[in-house]
Amino acid sequence: MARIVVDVMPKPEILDPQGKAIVRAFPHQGITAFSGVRQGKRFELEVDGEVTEEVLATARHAAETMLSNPVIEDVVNVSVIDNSDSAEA
Amino acid sequence: MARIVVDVMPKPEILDPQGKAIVRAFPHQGITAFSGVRQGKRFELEVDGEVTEEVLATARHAAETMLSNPVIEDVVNVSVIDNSDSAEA
Amino acid sequence: MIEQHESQQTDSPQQSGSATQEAQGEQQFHLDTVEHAAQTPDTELPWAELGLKEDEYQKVVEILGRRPTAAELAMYSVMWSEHCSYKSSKVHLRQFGEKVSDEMKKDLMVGMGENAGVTDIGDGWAVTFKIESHNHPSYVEPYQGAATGVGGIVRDIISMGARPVAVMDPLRFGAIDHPDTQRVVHGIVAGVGGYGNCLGLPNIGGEVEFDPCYQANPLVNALAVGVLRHEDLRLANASGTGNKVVLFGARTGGDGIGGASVLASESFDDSKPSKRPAVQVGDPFAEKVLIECCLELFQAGLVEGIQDLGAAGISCATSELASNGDGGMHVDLSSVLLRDPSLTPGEILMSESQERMMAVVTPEKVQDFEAVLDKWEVEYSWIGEVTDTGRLIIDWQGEVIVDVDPRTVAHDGPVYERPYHRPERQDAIQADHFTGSAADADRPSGAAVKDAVLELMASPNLCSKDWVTNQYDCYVQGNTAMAMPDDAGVIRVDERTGLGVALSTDCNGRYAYLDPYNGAKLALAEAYRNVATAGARPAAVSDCLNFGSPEDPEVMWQFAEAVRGLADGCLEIGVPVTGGNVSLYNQTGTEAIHPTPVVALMGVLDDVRRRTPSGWDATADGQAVYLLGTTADELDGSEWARLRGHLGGLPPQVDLTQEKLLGELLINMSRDGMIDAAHDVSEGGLAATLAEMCLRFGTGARIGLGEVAERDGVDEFTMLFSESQGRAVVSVPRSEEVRFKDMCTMRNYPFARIGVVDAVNDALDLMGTASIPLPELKQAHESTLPQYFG
Amino acid sequence: MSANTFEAPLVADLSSPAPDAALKDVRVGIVTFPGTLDDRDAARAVDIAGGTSVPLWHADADLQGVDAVILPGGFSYGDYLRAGAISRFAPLMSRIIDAANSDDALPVLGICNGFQILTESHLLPGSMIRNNHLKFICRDQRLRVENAGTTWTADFTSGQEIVVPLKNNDGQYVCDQTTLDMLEFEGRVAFRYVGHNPNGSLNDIAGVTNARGNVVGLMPHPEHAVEAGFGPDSTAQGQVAMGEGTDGLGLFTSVLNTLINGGSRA
Ligand SMILES: Nc1ncnc2c1ncn2[C@@H]1O[C@H](COP(=O)(O)OP(=O)(O)O)[C@@H](O)[C@H]1O
Ligand SMILES: [Mg+2]
Repeated sequence: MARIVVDVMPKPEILDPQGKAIVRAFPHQGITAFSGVRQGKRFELEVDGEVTEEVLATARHAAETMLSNPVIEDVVNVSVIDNSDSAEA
Repeated sequence: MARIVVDVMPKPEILDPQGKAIVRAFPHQGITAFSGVRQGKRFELEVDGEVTEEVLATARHAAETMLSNPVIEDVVNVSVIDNSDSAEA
Repeated sequence: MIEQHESQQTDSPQQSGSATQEAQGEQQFHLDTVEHAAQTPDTELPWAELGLKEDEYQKVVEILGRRPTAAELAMYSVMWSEHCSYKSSKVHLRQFGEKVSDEMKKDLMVGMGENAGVTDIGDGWAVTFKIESHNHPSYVEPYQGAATGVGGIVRDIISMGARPVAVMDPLRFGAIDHPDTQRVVHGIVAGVGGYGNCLGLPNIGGEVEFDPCYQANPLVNALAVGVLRHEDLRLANASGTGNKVVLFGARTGGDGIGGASVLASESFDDSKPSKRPAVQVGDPFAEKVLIECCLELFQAGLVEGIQDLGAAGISCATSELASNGDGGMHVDLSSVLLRDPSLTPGEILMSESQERMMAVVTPEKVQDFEAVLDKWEVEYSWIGEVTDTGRLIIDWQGEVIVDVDPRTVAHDGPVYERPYHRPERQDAIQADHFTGSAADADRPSGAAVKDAVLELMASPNLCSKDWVTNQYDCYVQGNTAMAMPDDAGVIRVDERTGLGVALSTDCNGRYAYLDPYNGAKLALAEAYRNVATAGARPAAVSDCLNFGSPEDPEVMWQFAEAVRGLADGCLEIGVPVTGGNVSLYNQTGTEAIHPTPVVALMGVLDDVRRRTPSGWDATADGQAVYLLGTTADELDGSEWARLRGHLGGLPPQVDLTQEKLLGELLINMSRDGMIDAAHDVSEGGLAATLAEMCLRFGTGARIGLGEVAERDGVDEFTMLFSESQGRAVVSVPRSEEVRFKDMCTMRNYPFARIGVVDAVNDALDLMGTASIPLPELKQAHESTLPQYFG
Repeated sequence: MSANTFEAPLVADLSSPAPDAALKDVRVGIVTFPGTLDDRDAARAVDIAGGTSVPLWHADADLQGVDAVILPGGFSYGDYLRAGAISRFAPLMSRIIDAANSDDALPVLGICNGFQILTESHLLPGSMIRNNHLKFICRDQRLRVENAGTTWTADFTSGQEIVVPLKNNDGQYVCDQTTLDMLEFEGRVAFRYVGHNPNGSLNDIAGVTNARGNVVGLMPHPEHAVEAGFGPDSTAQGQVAMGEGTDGLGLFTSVLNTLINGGSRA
């Protein structure tokens, strides 16, 4: 079994209330290294057979039409994870 | 400006209602290539200066203590994105 | 748009700007200062792209005595837009202020024109409520559009000095089976809930209607109601020379200025992002914090004047605050906290970023003010002060970029007398009655009435709205005495006395399509009836007028007629309009939506524990069921006609004197304990009313309509499905029947005993015709929305 | 009631005043975080039950000597990141965690968002994820009190049913199998959904308790079923007049009575 990763992020010009809340909470934990946080989504799509070009194209299509809302989000990555047991480290 | 990416996924043994809903919706869109979907979170932490080992350690610490809940989630990736303008493609 | 503009206008300020920019080194933008504008009178500005008409632009030039700067142009263009200036509707809306009696003004503390009207409800308490549309944004991005719609109306309420206590959401969608309806319904309902639930405001009612005329034009109207002590009333004015002006809440980003990105021509910096988000994303958490923070500020008496930031952002807030006060304000725009540092001054002035407020604070209270904001971790920046110059002056990095009389921006916008005329087809529409039409071929009778009632109660517009309303928190704050699915939402205002308010929003767009004048009156009548059935004394109206394009004379006629009807109606029934909102251009191509003048009515209850539920429960077993009012053949525009695909003829007759009489009866009977349940008759007729009353608590009734049908001279089908006005069904305890009948007789209101509550048989038994088992009725009523939306 | 009530248990000399007056002396702190919604409702519930509610602010470092604490419902920090995730780090939470774990076993009740904060703080096991139907849901919910031995359930009997409102986005209780077995074995499931599992929670779990029974969390909202006229339309006994359901009151009387009758059951 292989997996395809799709990463979706809020568009840069769009307000990201979640990221905002996190970055404002950091200092209370003594974390000051980060000037901004944005929170997006990561999808892992499981493929039973082989990841052909066609499957990848389908993943890209799904990413654009279903996994993201193009009005407020960008698909920033569609790629294959090879090892089936653990995600990239 | 550099960015650190933190990826968090629901633990394999924990139900993922959102992923489940997506994989059930796929066939209605004619998408049949994927046997499972899991939805996690992707955080992008902005670093104003350089990404030192220390900053990376802070990111790992934030990932483990705040950005994920170890009862239900795993941190699957903490890494640096180099180019500052666009995410990895 | 930007490229186009730049290539077209080689002679534009950019040219001279480039030179200046080089000279200034660090300066990122070419600054179109007031001084520069005076020196370069011939510079062409993109007024057309910003939506101004040529004569409007000329008027700006005339007012200023020179060409406007880019920033001034930004302000005038947004403030003179239809949305902000009401330029097409103003001449008609005046009637709401003119057609009022002294009696109607008695309890009015703040009338139309402010952020929201304020009504005195006694004991030192006041209530403010308002309804507003967010239709277009909700079609583009349903979740965020609906969410920010709720957010915006709630800020209007805060800006009066009130604590918001509830929201409502009248919604209109396209055909239930249209593919796009899924997206729109899911997004909008989740958005209304997502924002309202997170703010901790109970949702206490609304509407859901499906009709193809709203395809690609869903209506999202949002109502918020707030309460305040009389002394806490705040108004949007900036008075007291030397007082400080503060902007607080969220940072300013490029939200809502997508269409106006033409202003990017102020800039020469190519790296500047050309894309401004067309969609605003709401942050309900930020707004919740803002509410609590503002209430703490009010309580400590730390603000003199306050204004929410909605449409037209800082342009609107500064010009309105200034023109309502001593008439002058000096603002340094460079101190505005930005989310996107690449914004130009014009864009900052136009930005519609959510969750922001502007306040005026006396210098000695600045420190205390800051302490409260710090406590709530709300960001703020002091951006200027009140002056006595009569001018609104705005600086940007040390240069004056705006110097205007604020009244000319906020109040002296253009006023149009748009041409209108009665559509030619209106006569034909009104002549096409349902009764006797092809659609009226098979009237059910006898046992077939059962299936007819089941079909009606399962239809998209009469089915249970639980799928929607179960996604809304109606409990939060602990003061909800009644909510969905009852006729009105009821909120307790004073925990000691039980004093409270009831609200209902209503409109039947089909009636308004057949006859906009009477359609508006019918909307008022239904809202009035709903509030009165709940046992509350009607006190104030707010409206949200949703129409097509005002540039279409036939739509404009619908609008003019509806406003005239509502204003006349309010005068007849004696309840003032305290504020509202107009949403025009709701159309796709040349097809306008049905005229949809939504009426929101607020009433007062001395003790909310006495509110009347819209159905009977098992303890009412054996109580008598009475119908108040009479029934005529009025099936035009009805739900039954809709089921048969017919829309024509004339809507039901509306007699507001009768409605008022009915209202008084219902209120008095409720107060004196003569009725245990009351439900008005509206869409779907008596059939729907009886079905809903049985379903409310799952308790049946035995009903016989023969006698009353004979009295009214109609057949049983008409009795059940006609939508005649001025009717309500009540259940009366046996011990109260004599008093009940006496009161109806004394007031000369028609009444008829039509049956009894029956807790044993678990059915709505239309005796001699059909018996409908409640489980079957419930199943039909509750399955429709889940079946379509999951 | 001043000073430190944990050192000087209320029981000591409260025999003389009438029981009501004694309840009044029990001070229950209600914590407000930014985004908390049901704090005033929880305070009202405590007051209706006869106790005295004390507002507490998340950023303070002082518990003001309260005898018990309620973390009310709402969307603290907008439920951003995860429900309860950011609030868990509030200064007052450290105090509450310490006091709950101390020998004095401060009674703590987490309702909805409060429950989520308690799991994020690891005062209670497991966690809540999105409802299985992915929608916010507001409904009157039937529950069974499974454990009447906690500080917050002592006025119920085990197996007793109640009806209280439920309203949330993230109400699906999850935990690993070992934890689940442990909770069931030790009788630490405090409340279970009856009739209808509204969100997919494991084993129909609606609320759990810690081992000592002083910390309890549940997703449904007992504070919305304490005042006749403003609650659900039914009780566990069946339908009542509109809004008259007050089945939630028991949680609030439980803590008051437990504190008066001998402190927590540690
Ligand atoms: N979008 C909505 N939000 C909240 N409540 C709603 C909504 N739509 C309908 N309701 C509620 O459902 C009930 C039935 O609606 P409706 O048939 O339009 O009422 P009525 O005919 O009395 O005006 C009312 O209590 C109404 O407030
Ligand atoms: Mg009604």
